[in-house]
Amino acid sequence: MSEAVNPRYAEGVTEEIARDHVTADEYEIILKELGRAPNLVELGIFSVMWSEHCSYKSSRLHLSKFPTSGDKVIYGPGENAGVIDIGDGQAAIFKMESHNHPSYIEPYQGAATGVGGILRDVFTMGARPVALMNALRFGDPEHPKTRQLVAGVTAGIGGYGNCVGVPTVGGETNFDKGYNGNILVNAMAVGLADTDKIFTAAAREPEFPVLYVGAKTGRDGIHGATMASAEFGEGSEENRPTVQVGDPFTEKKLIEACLELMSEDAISSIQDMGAAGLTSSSVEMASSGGLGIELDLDHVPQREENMTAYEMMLSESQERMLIIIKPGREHVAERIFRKWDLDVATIGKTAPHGRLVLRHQGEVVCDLPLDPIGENAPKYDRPWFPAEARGSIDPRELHQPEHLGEVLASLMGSPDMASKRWIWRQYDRHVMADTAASSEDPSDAAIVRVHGTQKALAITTDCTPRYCFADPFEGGKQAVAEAWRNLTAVGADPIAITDCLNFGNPERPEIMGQFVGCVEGMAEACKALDFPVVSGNVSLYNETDGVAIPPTPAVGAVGLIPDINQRMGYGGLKEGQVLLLVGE
Amino acid sequence: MKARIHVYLKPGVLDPQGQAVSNSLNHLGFDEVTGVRQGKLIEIDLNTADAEEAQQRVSEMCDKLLANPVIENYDIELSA
Amino acid sequence: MKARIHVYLKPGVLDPQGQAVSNSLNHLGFDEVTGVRQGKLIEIDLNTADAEEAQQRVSEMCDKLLANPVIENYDIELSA
Amino acid sequence: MKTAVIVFHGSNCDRDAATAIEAVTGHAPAMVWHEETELPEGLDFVMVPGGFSYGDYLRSGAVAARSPIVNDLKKKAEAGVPMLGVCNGFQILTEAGLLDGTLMRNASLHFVCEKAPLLVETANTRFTRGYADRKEIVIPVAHHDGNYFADEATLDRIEGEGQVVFRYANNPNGSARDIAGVTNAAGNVLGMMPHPERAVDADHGGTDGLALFESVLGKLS
Ligand SMILES: Nc1ncnc2c1ncn2[C@@H]1O[C@H](COP(=O)(O)OP(=O)(O)O)[C@@H](O)[C@H]1O
Repeated sequence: MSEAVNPRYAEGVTEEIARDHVTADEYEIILKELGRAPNLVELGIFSVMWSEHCSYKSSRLHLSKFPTSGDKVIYGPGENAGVIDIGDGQAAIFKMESHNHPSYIEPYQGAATGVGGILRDVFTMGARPVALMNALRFGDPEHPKTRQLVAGVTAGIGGYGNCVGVPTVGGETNFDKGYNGNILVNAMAVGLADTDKIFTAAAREPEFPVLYVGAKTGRDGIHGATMASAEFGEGSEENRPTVQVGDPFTEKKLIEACLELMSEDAISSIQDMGAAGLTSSSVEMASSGGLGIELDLDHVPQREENMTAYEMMLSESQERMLIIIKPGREHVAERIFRKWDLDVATIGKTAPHGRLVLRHQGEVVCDLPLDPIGENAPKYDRPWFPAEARGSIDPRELHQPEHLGEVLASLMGSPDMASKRWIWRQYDRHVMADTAASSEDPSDAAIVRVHGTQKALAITTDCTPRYCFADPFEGGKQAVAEAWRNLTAVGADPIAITDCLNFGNPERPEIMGQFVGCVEGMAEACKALDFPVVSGNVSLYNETDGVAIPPTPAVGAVGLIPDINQRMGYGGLKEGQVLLLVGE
Repeated sequence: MKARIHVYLKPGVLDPQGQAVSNSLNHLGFDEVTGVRQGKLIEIDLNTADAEEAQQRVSEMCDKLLANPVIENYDIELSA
Repeated sequence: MKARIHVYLKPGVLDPQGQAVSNSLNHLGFDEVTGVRQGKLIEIDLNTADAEEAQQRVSEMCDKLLANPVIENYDIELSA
Repeated sequence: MKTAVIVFHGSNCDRDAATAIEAVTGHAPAMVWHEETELPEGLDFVMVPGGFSYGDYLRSGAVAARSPIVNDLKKKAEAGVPMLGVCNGFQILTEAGLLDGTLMRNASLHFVCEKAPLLVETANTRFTRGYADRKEIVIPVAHHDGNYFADEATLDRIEGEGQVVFRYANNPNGSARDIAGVTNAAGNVLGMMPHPERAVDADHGGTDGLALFESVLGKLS
């Protein structure tokens, strides 16, 4: 205990409020690091930066088992998205991310903002997004909520992707009662950039201006529990935390404006405001560059009146970016963002001091050293035990069904195997005029031509949670191997994968065991196939009333087809052709 | 009876449509417009004579289908 | 001032959304529902003190942008 | 050949339109920003592309139809310049009063993206002379508000005048009389929900849209 720190709680903070933000142990670490009690704004910043979502505190240790480099890898994990070389000075940039919980609460907006977020991760790095994919897991089709969730999620994915004008070219959809209380909505975006025009987030120089661009900041998605605390009690109903609402129209303008600014010599570094918006973007940019950052919150474009520093730092309003601009080039950004009818404001500067300093209405409301927030965030080696091995089944011991035709028909009619046309018909798969194969085509992977060339990207998402549940290690291996096969089956050279690791509560050793098993299996397959992991995302705590989802490490993979005329599919079969079975 | 229902976004929820309409009105020279919120108007014909019953049933319809309680509020007006 | 505008589909214009809502309500057991029409509710904040002027300007907004005369009618309510 | 594509906030088929035009004419069209007040002089063809101008907020195409450039577009339409509005472009042209009717929410209430079989109702237009009458072609559709509506009298009139150019073989959206594309009375303005610019390339959506561009761009062999 840091008995030395007195008082233990800053003004306006109580033990209960502190506990709403961080665990008791984490609070002790904060006291020790600061030598004083954090105020509410600072506590809010710790809570989001040390959340599972931002800090990967339960998973980081194991994620380091993935192979992440290779000849074709330009940027691996650690950036907003993975970047691979596809020859001719071009790069493919891609990532997959979950938006599970928000999609369960508000399926349309949850799924839509998931798509918006993953697109920003990709265009932040200088890529024009060219394809979207989605991996969906819903509960039992007979469960009373399932229908409405499928409808809302599908409409939300389409509503966002169709409007921004990026084709949604494929995906996967499973139904299992294990997802009744926790659906999974994983979205993947793929973009293209020139290798000499790739942008990263790390701040490079002190005293460079920091620009805020995009939509205004509102009180969207601010953590519910903390809102109940005294400071936010007044105004009750009016100030209630709200679900983030996506605005694909603003995102479309933001894409065009950012790409236009990127073609000028103006940006030093750039980062989207994802979960924990202004906090995570400013902290990550400064700390990965080994610098500090100072912001004046009075200049943040605000959608609502009387927003507090706490609210601005924790808001999850969508369609916003932070840019560190080369000094003297602010006017270029202003011209471009005004042309696209977007907000642009200089809200601060980088600094040499390694601290996050925030001013609001003339007062310093936060002054924190960055290392403990970012680099030195807690990292847990959570206890785990391997999942109980389920013996393999000997097919000869199974009862042989009498009517194989009926079995085939019932398999084909099962929700997982049945046509997903109802879903993908709602996605614009053809916009950008480069889709050579999508959900509707007899092809194991989607195929998207590299605009203006004969090259094409092959893209697939795969995971069979049933296998992962039976044997996490083998299931993890299988997910990677299936993605590899789907790419090779269309004539592509597989290059790299992204992933979205969806699991239950990591504080339970058996769940942690599933996680470790799947990660190790995936890592083994990736090593064997020289198929590095270049980006990814972890979603834990997918459980309700102590029941966890089946372990679901979704894999998104990208390969290159050197000549689009060489692509393969399984359609166009003719009578009399010979079928060959290859492999074991 | 007839019920007229207004469904509006809760305060604080982003209204991109309202925002776009507001900008467009300003561009068209309606400078006096300082904000726009867009909601839904739903008119229902009911085969009910009892106002009290109608009020209660229409509230139920709103809760079950017509409004999304996560982001929307509603009000109901009945007329004969 | 504030203006509240109701935009409705003209009689005779097909309303697929209203139709779908009506069917869903029937499916949910609201058998008393015999018809649904869906329209828009637009609320505008105006930086004007004069009600007469506001009324005239808001009508203009409706004619120029807010309603499509091919399919829609509108009405306006002003409040302080 | 002088051509132009208009770009609004939220247009997203502008690049596809330009690529298709360039593939047929060998020249890139001028990309004209919605805030301009005049289109280039001496245009042979203008395309109003698809997308979600202004997010489709209020009504699809409503806000874009009030943009500065649309005043000049109306003048050029009157002067007989050929113009094509596709999808959101069609919605914008109806909102601007250049074409009859309006596009309402799909009857299914869902966005629909599919390769739609169409009938070329008449080859007697400057846009379709490269097709045979009643030819069936396949052109992708992708829209949420493609349900064509006009009152009966208007429908009778445009049918009578030969202004209905394309009809769905398999109505995907509830359009009145299966109408997929219409012209103005003078025949120089065509609006259609299906995307011919997505059907000019064998590696993408097929080539059934080529003849439309070749017809209007005077490139028939
Ligand atoms: N959520 C989805 N979004 C887009 N396409 C989907 C989705 N779910 C399934 N699909 C598409 O439906 C087709 C069939 O899916 P699936 O049964 O998983 O086939 P496969 O096992 O061959 O990948 C695939 O082309 C896939 O891309």
